[in-house]
Amino acid sequence: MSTAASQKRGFGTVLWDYLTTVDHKKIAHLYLFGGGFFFLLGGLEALAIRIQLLQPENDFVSAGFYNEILTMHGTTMIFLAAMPLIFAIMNAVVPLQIGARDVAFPFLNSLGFWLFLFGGLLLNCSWFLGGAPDAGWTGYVPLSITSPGHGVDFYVMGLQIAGAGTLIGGINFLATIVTMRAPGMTYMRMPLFSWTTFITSILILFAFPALTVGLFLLMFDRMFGSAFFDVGLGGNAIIWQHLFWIFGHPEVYILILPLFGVFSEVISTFSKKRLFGYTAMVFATILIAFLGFMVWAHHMFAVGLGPVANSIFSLATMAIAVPTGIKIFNWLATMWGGRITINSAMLWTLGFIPTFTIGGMTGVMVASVVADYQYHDSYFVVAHFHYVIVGGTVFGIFAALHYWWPKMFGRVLNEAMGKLTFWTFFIGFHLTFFIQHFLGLMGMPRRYWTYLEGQQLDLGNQISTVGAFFMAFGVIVFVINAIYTAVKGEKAADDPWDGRTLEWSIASPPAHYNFKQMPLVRGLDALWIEKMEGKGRLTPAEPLGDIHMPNSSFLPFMMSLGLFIAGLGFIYQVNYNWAYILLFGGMAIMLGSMLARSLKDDHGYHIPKDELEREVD
Amino acid sequence: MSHDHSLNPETMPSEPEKATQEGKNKFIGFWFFLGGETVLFAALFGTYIALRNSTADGPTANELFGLELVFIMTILLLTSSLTSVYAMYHLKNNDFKKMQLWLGITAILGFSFLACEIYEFTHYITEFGFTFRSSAFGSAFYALVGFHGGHVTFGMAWLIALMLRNAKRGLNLYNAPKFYVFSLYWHFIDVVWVFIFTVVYLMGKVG
Amino acid sequence: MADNTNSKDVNPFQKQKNKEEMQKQLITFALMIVFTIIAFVVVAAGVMDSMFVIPILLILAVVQVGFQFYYFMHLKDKGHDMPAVMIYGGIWAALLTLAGLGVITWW
Amino acid sequence: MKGWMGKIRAFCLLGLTAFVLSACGKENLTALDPKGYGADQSFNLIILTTIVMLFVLAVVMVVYTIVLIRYRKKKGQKDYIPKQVEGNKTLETVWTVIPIILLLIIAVPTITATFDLADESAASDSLNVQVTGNQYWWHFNYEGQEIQTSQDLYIPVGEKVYLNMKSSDVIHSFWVPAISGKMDVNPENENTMYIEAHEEGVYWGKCAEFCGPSHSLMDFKVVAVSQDEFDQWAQDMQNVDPEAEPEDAVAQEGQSLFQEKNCMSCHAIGSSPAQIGPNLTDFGNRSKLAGVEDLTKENLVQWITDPESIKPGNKMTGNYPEVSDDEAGKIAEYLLQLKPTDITPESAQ
Ligand code: HEA
Ligand code: HEA
Ligand SMILES: [Cu+2]
Repeated sequence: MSTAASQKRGFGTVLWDYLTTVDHKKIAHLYLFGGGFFFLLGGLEALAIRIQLLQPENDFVSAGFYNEILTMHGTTMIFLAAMPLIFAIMNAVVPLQIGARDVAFPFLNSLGFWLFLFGGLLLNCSWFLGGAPDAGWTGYVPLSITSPGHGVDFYVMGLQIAGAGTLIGGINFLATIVTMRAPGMTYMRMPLFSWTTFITSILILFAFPALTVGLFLLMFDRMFGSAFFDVGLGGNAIIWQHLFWIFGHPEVYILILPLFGVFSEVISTFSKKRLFGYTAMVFATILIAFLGFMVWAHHMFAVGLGPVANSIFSLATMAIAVPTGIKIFNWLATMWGGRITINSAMLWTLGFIPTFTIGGMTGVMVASVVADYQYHDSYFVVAHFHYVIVGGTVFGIFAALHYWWPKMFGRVLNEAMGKLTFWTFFIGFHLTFFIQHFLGLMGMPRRYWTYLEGQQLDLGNQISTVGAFFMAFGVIVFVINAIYTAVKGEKAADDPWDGRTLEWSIASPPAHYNFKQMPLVRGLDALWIEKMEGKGRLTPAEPLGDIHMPNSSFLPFMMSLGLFIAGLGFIYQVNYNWAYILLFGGMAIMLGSMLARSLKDDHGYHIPKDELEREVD
Repeated sequence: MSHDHSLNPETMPSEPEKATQEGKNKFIGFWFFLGGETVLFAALFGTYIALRNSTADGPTANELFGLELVFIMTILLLTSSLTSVYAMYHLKNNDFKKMQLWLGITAILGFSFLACEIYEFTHYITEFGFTFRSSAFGSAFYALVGFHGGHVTFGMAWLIALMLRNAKRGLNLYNAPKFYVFSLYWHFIDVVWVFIFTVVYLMGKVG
Repeated sequence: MADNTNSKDVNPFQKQKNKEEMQKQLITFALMIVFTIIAFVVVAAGVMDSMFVIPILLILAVVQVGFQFYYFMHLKDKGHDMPAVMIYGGIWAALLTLAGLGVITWW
Repeated sequence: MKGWMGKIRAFCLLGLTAFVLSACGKENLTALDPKGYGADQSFNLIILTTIVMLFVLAVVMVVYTIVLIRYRKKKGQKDYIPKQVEGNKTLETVWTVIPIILLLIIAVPTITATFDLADESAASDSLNVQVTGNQYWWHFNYEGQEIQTSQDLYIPVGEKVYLNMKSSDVIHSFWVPAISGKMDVNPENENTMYIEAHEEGVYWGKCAEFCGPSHSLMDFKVVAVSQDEFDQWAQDMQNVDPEAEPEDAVAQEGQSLFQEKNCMSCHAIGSSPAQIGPNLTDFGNRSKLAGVEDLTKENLVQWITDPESIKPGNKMTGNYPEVSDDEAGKIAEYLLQLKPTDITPESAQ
C-alpha cells in the first residue's frame, strides 16, 4: 500500500488508482495536473491575445475569434487554473498541517475534483463544437444572451458543473478544519495557511451560490425563453451584474487569501522567525473576507447607480487596504531581525511583496470613483488585476509549489531552474503589465480586438507582447524542471527547510494515513516548539491503534462523467431531439451512481495495529 | 472503536447523530451547506424583489394570488416541520418504529404540499395565461417558488430513499446522522417557505 | 442486530430530558401557527396601510424563522457555535445580496 | 482645496515624462492631458491618489530593501536562531492608523467629486442630447432641436452639455478620455451625465463596454466648436432639405439608387427619427467613415459592398439588396457630398 510500492505497479493500476482515489494527497496531484494543464492552455490564449495586439490593426485572429480567446483566457485562468491549483495546495497541505489523517469527506473531495475537471473539459469542448463563449469572463447580459451559437451555453454549463465542484471542495475544507484538528490544535494555534484556507472556504460557500443563481437565470433566458434580462418584458440587465459581482469580488479574495497564507508560511520558515503579529494576521484575514462582501459594486461605478451608492462602495473598497496593509507590514516585520535564506520559494515571495503592493495601490486608485470613470474597462484595470492576480496568486502558487514539492512528491525541485523561472517570469511580468497602466490612461479600452494606428499605442503594446514571451519562457522552464525532478531529482528529506509546522514532522511523501499516531500540539509552530526543546519530534496524543481509512471509489468519476454527458445533451436539446438521449443517458449514469452510493454502505477499512508496528518509522 | 455501530440501550449516546467522527462531519458539513443555501435563496429573492413589478402588462401579483391555498400550503409545511421534530424525538429515544411513522407522516404532508403547488401553477397557467415567459415577473416568480418546490421534491425523494433503505436495519450510529441531517434540511425548506409566503404572497397582496 | 427498538431501556434521565425538550417544541409550533395566522389575517383584512403591514409581516417572519432555527434545528443547544457562525454569515451575505438587488437595480 | 490641487497638478504636469507628453497627439485621446470638466476632476484624483500611493510604496520599499540587505543569512550564521518576536502593539497600531488617515485624504475629494459630477440641477436649462448606443455606432438626438446626427457629436465649447443615454441593444459605454470619464449606456434605464470641453477641437470617443465583435471599432468623435459656430451649425442642420438634389449627375443617380435600394428604411437624412442605421445628414462632413476608416470614396464603396470586412458583426450586412461596385460608387458619390454646413471637424481643429 505504500507509495514506493505503487510506483512499481503498472501504468494501468496507477491510472485506476488515481481514478478511484479518495486520498487527499493524490487528489492534490490530480488538481495540480488538471489546473496546470488549464494554466498552460490559458497562457497559450494569453499569448494569442498578445500576438494579436502586437501591431495596430493586426489580423492574426479575427474579431469574433479574438473575443472567444479573450473570454476563454479569463474564464480558464480564474476557474480552471488558479482555483484548482489553489485547491491542489490546500489538499496537499491542510490535513497535514492540522494533524488530520484525512479530510472530513474523502468521497466528496474526489467528487469535487472530477466535477471541476469535467466542467472544464465541457467548457473547452466548445472550441470544437461551433465556437467558444465570446461575452467576456463576466458574461454581461444582454450581450451573452444575444451571442449566437452555443458558446455561452457551454460557459453556463461548464461553470455550473465546475462551480458545484468548488462548492463541495469548500464545504469539505470547512468541515475538515472544524472537526479534524489534532489534539491541542486550537484555532489560534493553526498555521496561517490553514487559517486562510478556512476563511477562503467560507468565501466560497457564500459567494458561489450567487454565481449559481446568475448562471441559472442566464440559462433560462437563453434556453427557455424566460425574461429575467429581457428589457422588452420588463427584465433588467443590471441584475446579472449584481449577481456576478456579488460572487465576483469575493472570488478575487478567494484567489488571493490562500496565497497570503502560503507567503506567511514561507516567510516565517526562511526567516527562521515566528510570524510577526500572528493574531493580527488572522483577524486581518477575517476582516478582508468580511469587507470583501460589501464592495462588489466597485466594478459597477460606471453603471450609473448614483453618487450615494458609488460613494459607499468606494469607501468600503478603500477600507480593505487597511487589513491588507497590516499583512504586508507584518511580513516585513517577520523578516526584520531574521536570518533570511533566499531560495526559489523565497524568491517568489520576495517578488510578490513589491508587485502585489503596486497592484493593491492601483486597486485603491480604481476605487476612487471619479478616477475610475477614466480607468474603468481600460487597460489600467487589466494592469491592476494582473498585478494582483499574477503578482499575488500565480507568484504564490509558484512559491507554494517550490516549498511543498518535497512533501507532495518526495523530491526537491531543481534550484537553478527554479531561479531561472523566477527571473524570466518576473521580468517578463513587469514588462508586460507595467506599461499597460499607461496604455489604459492613453485611451486604450480593454477587450479591444485591435487598435488604430497613430494613437501612440503601438510601442506600449509591443513591449507588453515581448514581456509575455519572457513569461512563457519561464513557464516552460518550470515544466521542464518538474519533469526533470520527477526523473532524476534529488530525494527530499522529511524536513528539508527546517520547517515549523506539523507537515514537516512526517515522511516526504507521507504514508497514506499521514500520522501513525495523532500528534499532541502544544502551541503555534508545533514542530518548532519541539525542536527548540531539543526533542525534534512530536509527542503522540494516543497509543498506537487501528487506523480507520475510507475506501476508494470510482463513483465520483462516474457521477461527473454523467453530468458532463447530460450537460452536452442539455445544450443541444434546443436544436436536436437526439440530444435527449445524451441528457437522459447522462442523468441516468449520474443518478445511478448516486443510488449505488446510497445503497451500499461504505464503512471504510482499518489498518490493523500490528501492520503499523511492522512499518519502519 | 467498535466496527458495529448498531445501538442498544447501554451504548445509546444522547446525541446519536454526533456520536461518530463521520456523524460529526456530516452534521457540521450540512450546516455549512445550509449557510450557502441561504445565499442561494437570497439571490433568488433579490431577483424576485427587483422584478416583482415588471409585469409587462401581464397579470400582477395582486390579481394572481389567492390567500386560501397559500394558507393551506403553509399549514401543511409547518406541520410537516413539527412531525419531523417528532421523528427526531423518537430517534433520540431510540424508538425506530415511531420515528419511521412520523417520517411517514412528514412525507405525506410534503406530498400534499407539492400537490397544492402543482395545482397552483397549473391554475395560473390555464386561467391567467401566466407563465415562465410572460414577463420578467413571471420568470422571477416561477424561478423562486419553483426552486423551493424543487427542494421539496428532492427532499421527498431523499426521505423515501432513507426510509426504504433503512426499513429493515433499525437505527445505528451509521444512519442516525443521515436521518438527523435530513430533518435539518426539511426545517430549512420550511424557513424558506416562511419567507416565500411573506414576501411573495402576502406582500404581493399588499402591494 | 439486537432488538434495539425497545424505548423503555433508554436511560430514563435522558428520556425525561427529551420529553421536556419535545414539550418546548410543541409550544414553539403553536406560536408559529399563531404568527402565521396573524400574518394572513392582517393581509386578508386589508385594513392597514401597507406602510405598516410590510414591517409587521417581516417581523413575524423573522421571529418565526428564529423559532425554527433555535428550537426545531437546535441552534440554541451547545455544540452549535460553528453552525451559528455559518448561518449568520450566510444571513449577512444574504442581506447584502437583497440590498443590492432590491435597492440599486433600478435607479 | 482647489488651490493646492492646482499647484500639485501643475507640478505633476511638468514632471510628467516625455513619454506621456508624446501621447498628447492631435487626436485628443489621452486622459493624461485633460481638456474637459469631467476629465479634469478625474485627473486631479488620479494625481492625488498616485502621490499617496507612491508614498506608501516608497515606505514599503525602503523597509523591504533594509530587510534584504541587513537580514540576509550571512556566513557563520548557520546555527544562529533569531529572537522569536510575537508582535508589537505600538508598531501594529501605527501601520493600522496611518493607512486610515491616508485613505481619508483620498476619500474626501473622491466623494466630493462624485457628487459634483452627478449634479443634474442645471440640466433643464442646458443643451440636452439624447444619446443612443447601437451595435456598433452612436446616435445623437438634440432634444427639442430637430437635429439628429450619428457618430459626430457637436457641442459648444465651455458649456455643460447633458447627455441622456440609452442603448437600443446591448450595453455600451460612452467614453471621451480627453474630456470626460465614462458612463454606461444601458438598455433599461436612462443614464445622465454632462460633458464640457475647455478647448475647441475634435475629441476621440470610444465604446468602453464589451459589446460584440466590433466593440473595438465603435469609435465616435466629439467636435467642440465655439458657441457662435455651434449656433450656425445647429441652424444649418435644421434647415437641411432631405430631398435636395445633388448637383452633379453621378450623385443624382446615386441619390435615386439610395432610394431604390431601400437604404432609407434604416438610415435617415434630415431630422427623421429612423434609427436602425446611422443618420447620414452630414455624412460628407464626418471625420471618419464608420468611426474608424478614412472617409474616402474607395473605403465607402468597400463599406457599401461589404460592410462585414470593415465592421464584423454589424447589422447592415445581409440586410439590404445586392449592390454592384458601380452602383456603390454612385451612392458613395451622393453620400460624400452631403455637407449641409461649413462647420466640420476640420474647421474645429
Ligand atoms: C487576486 C485578485 C485581486 C485582488 C487581491 C484585488 C484587490 C483589490 N482590488 Fe481588484 N480586481 C481584480 C482582482 C483583484 N483585486 C480583478 C480580476 C478585477 C477586474 C475584473 C474584471 O472586470 O474583469 C479587479 C477590478 C477592481 C476594480 C474595478 C475596476 C473597474 O473595473 O473599473 C476595483 C475598484 O475599486 C478594484 C479594487 C481593488 C482593491 C481596492 C483591492 C485591495 O484589496 C487591494 C489592497 C492592497 C493594498 C492597498 C496594498 C497593500 C497595502 C498597504 C501597503 C497599506 C497601505 C496602503 C494604503 C494606505 C493605500 N479591483
Ligand atoms: C488567474 C488569472 C489570470 C492569469 C494568470 C493571467 C495571465 C496572463 N494574462 Fe490575463 N486575464 C485574466 C486573468 C488572468 N490572466 C482575466 C480574468 C482577464 C479578463 C478577461 C475578460 O476581459 O473577460 C484577462 C485579460 C487579459 C488581457 C486583456 C485582453 C483584452 O482585454 O483584450 C491580456 C492582454 O494582455 C492578458 C494577458 C495575460 C498574460 C500575458 C498573462 C501571462 O501571465 C500568462 C503567462 C503564461 C504563459 C505565457 C503560459 C505559457 C504556456 C506555454 C508556452 C504553453 C506551453 C505548452 C505546452 C507545454 C503544451 N490577460
Ligand atoms: Cu472587486
